[in-house]
Amino acid sequence: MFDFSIWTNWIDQFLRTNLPEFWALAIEFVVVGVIILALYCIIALALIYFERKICAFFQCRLGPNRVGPYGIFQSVADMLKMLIKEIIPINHTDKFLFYLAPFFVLIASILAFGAIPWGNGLQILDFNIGIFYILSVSSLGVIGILLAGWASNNKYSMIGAMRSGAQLISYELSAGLALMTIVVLSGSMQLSTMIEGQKDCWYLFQGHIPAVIAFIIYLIAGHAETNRGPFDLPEAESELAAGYHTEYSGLQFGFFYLAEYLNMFIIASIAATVFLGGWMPFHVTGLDGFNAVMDYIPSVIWFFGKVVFLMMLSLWVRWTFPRLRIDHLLDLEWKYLLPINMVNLLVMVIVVIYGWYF
Amino acid sequence: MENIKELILAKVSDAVIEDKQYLTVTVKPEDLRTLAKMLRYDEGFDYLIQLTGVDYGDSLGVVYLLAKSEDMAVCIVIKTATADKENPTLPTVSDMWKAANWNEREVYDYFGVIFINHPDMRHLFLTERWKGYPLRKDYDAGRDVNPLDLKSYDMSDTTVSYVSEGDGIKKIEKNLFEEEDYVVNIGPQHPATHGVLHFRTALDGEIIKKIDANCGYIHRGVEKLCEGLTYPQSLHFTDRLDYLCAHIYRHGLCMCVEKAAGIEVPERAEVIRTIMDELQRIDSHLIAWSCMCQDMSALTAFIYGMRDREKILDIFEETGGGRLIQNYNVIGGVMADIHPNFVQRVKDFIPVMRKGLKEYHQLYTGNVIARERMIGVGVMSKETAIAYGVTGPSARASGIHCDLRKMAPYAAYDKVEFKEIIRMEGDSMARYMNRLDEIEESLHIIEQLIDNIPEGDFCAKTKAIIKLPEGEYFQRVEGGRGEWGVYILSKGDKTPYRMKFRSPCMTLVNAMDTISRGGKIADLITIGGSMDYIIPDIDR
Amino acid sequence: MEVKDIKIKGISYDEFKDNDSLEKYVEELRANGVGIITGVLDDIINWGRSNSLWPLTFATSCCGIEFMAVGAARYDFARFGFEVTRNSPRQADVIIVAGTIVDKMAPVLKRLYDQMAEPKYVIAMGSCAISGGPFCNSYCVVNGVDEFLPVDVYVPGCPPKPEALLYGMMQLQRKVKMERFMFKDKEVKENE
Amino acid sequence: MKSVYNYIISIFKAVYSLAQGFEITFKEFFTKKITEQYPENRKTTLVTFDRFRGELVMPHDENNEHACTACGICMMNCPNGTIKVVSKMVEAEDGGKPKKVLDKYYYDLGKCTFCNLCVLNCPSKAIHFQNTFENSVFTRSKLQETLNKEGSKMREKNKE
Repeated sequence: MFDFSIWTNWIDQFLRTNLPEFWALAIEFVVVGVIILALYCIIALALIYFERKICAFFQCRLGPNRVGPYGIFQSVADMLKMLIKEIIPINHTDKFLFYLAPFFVLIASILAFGAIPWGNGLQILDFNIGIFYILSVSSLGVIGILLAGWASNNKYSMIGAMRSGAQLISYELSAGLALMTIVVLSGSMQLSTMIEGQKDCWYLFQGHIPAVIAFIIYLIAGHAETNRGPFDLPEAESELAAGYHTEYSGLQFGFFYLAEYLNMFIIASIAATVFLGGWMPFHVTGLDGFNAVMDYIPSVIWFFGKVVFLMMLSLWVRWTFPRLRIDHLLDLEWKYLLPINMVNLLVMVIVVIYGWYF
Repeated sequence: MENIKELILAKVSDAVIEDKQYLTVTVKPEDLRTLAKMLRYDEGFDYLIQLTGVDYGDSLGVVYLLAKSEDMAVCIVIKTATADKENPTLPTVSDMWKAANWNEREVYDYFGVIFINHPDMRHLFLTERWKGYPLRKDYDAGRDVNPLDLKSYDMSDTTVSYVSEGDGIKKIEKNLFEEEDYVVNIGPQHPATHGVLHFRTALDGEIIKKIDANCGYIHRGVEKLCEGLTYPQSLHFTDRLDYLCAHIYRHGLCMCVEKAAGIEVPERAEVIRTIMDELQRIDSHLIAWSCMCQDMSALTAFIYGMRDREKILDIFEETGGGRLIQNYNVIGGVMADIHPNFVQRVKDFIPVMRKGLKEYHQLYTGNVIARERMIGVGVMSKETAIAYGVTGPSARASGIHCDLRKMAPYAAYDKVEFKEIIRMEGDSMARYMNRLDEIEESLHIIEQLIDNIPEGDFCAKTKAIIKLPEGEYFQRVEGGRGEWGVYILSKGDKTPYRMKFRSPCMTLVNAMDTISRGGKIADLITIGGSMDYIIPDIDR
Repeated sequence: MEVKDIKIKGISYDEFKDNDSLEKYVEELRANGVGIITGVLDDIINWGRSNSLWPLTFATSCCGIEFMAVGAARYDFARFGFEVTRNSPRQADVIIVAGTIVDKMAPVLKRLYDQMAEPKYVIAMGSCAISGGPFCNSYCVVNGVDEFLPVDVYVPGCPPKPEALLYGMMQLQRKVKMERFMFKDKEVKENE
Repeated sequence: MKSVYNYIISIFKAVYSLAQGFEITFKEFFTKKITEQYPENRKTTLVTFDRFRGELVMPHDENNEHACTACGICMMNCPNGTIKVVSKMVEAEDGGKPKKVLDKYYYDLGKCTFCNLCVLNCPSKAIHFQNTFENSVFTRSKLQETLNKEGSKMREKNKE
């Protein structure tokens, strides 16, 4: 397995030997920041195109195919348009909060984005409480949504924001507990350690039944956290026009739009990292030849492959089901997911204590 | 019916009873309520089908068409008129038939007749600033009286009612909403109102406390326009009322004129009309299904419905020359003979639709989320449905037998056998299922007719200028959303003196407030989808 | 850049109707001292704008159903990049006036148009929106939305076929490509 | 105990119903798409039915002659004044009675409702609906057409 840390360490060494530590660090920070932002944009644009195409295929139509070959430049065109679109100043809004809200949403997703392990040795932030960090920063986004709804001074936005608050806070619990189940199994909260732990067998298989249940619950709760259908109540197009971002135009709306897609990516990549071994290839104990072939595929490809697979699942759900009603949404969380999750956590603890895992 | 005549005369001695198309009773305004009470509570005429205002020249009158919920074919007509054209007043019947509520407001809009004791005498279609009463014969339709005003005005939050007190009439104003109500505007531009309807919804959190529906955002004055046009010319308006039932509505008006003028329609035309009607019904129900799915955010289901509908549109376009609005029926038959490919295309379509239906059930009907959102939501009891005069699939979901194709067969409906779909639950799910089941029945009807289109003319020879003999003519047909009716008052000219269309959707929207109270905002959308109203049909 | 250089996939310049109006429009812009599309940057931006015209979900009557049909599988305006119909006027680029506009609705439509963010376009779809259509003699129907909105493209039909609407959208694309970005010449139109 | 049983059963039922939906969309993902690619298919697979009414035309033959007698029946039949027939009186060449001939046949495409009454009632079959639909323009005045061509004449009956 190629370790990208050879490169990164080399750059680090090179800078530190030639520059004072302050400057070396400063350059590294800037470079990393630029890389994150660039990746963020590219991934979001790719995802928008990806979703439109997939959605079209589910709906027996073709999707974008006139802008560039197969329409691949469609989202670029959208971005260009969004960039120059007028941002309407609106009377009777809380100006400061109104302009702050999209940044909040964006920053929350960028913060979580920074902690994702992309490949072997390619990880910007590797805390010893990595999972905890991701959970906490990704839930910051709800503040942005609440602010947007509140500051817009629009009744649709207000209802959307209130729904969003209720929804995100409830589903945060399930997502957290589902990840906690795997933390029990792995014994660590550090993402890199968790990936190392899946060298021989992914946690999904190691933890068998309780891990599978946790995986499914995490997918549901994570999907709900991204505010995408069938859990798109804060936007609820047919009820609330455009929900919390009704009053936003131009680039500000673009921020919400980007963050929505990136959140989907982040949820998928966390699920891939925690349950499916992140960039770790698929290994079967005993079959050394097979494992060697698997190792030959670069780790980044493994990571993206898993993420794309999980996102396909998410889109499949999105384009198949009708939207839930707010009380059913909360019922699902508090009456089904949470109790099952708690029992599941207990089962996992027992499994780990008795060593009944692979 | 003889029995009824005696009963009426015993109650109201100076009533004038005539045997016309339906039994017609003319009474003075002060006797109206006595007669109405008797017919409503003793004789079981619990359906107010139509309420039409008429300007007779020297007096302003109202024509009521009543029916029985037990047998929709039994009808009676009440007529009354007031000679006072300055301050015309008539007693309200909106306490007996809730359906009269909006209809009387419509009459107030058109003729300025004030209904005493009516709870909410606001304008329905026109704005509060409108001058004059457009359907009065002396109204000058010039735009200088009511110029286009682009300023946005606040809407009035008070309801007005007029109560007779001693000799005079007292005006009472009430607030529509309470002080602390959180009122959300759903519409006029809103994705889920199926057009430009305006619900002002008072909310308590997510729970709906009250809905005040506002219409008239697409009030085009069709009835006034008809008065200036000949019968063949006025046909093209019916297509544009409920554009999803274009063919059925046009069929209704054609039949009314044909009956009045004594035109014999060839059998071939009758069968073609029936087949087209049923195709149109499938089309209409498919849109209803798709839009309901879209309202509940299942976009994929929406697109599947639209996909299968395109096949019907191809059939229409090939034979009738238009996709949505075909202009295919003409007085005396149909405009052109069926296209040579017609039969084959219809035959190919039937299995495709059957397969599609199976798919819809699998994708959507069984889906736990959809079921949870539809079952028990927006329950419309039988009594509510009758009181508001709701007909069509929505009423049949509340257990009312009201299919005019069965009750009062027209065209070729007496030659085919089909089931009337009745459900008892009255919730959104029942309305939804009724529509899908009716598609199945329509396919069954088409199957019986498609191989048996008789040879012959497709259109009867008619005179160049069609004049109807003096009199009143009613015709009722079963549209996609309920009973559509046309009332023509002719004075023997080539143009009608008064033409009125009975809108099935108006009753549906009128009932929305009652059935969606206590539900959530999301339920309002679901109920709206399951009721499936078309706004231009209401506003005319 | 000359008018003839504007290319739309699938239809050549000469096959389009009403090219002279487009040429006239360009000349008017020039006469008013506006440099027409000068740089590569403008070209790129116009390419982006013309390929991402998001319509507002707005429909009053029959034409609305055909608008829905254009969005559905058989005609699929997603292929052009028009697929993201926005329910909020703030995020829409083009308003397709589909259906009759009556006196009571006109202020609402005007307000919707005012709520949209620049650059914004108007398509009048169907006879009713162009001239009042079947109802043009009525006492409360607006005889054409161009009485109070600057209409960019007229799509005749009652209702127009879905293909006709797509054709109209392509006409609009051509017009968008003519303009210098950040400058929507409304004044010129009002002078007409 | 019963309630617990129901609880578990309800979960499985729900999952089953969702799986049914998945099945449909999954199948659809791989079936052939039905989209007609409009501008690309203009010359190949695009079908516009003959009877489709796209715009009113007045056919002229090779001698630039039409069949319209300027009787104005179409104008009378039109429900909303889409058609305007302007006629003029022309002195007959042989000095006989002056004859009414067509001067201008105005037709407003932007107003037409395509009800077909004009064509149905035309006694001389001078007009018909054509199935072209690509009529979008930038200016409204472009939709007001004059159907008779410049310098066209009425076709003489005896020529046929």
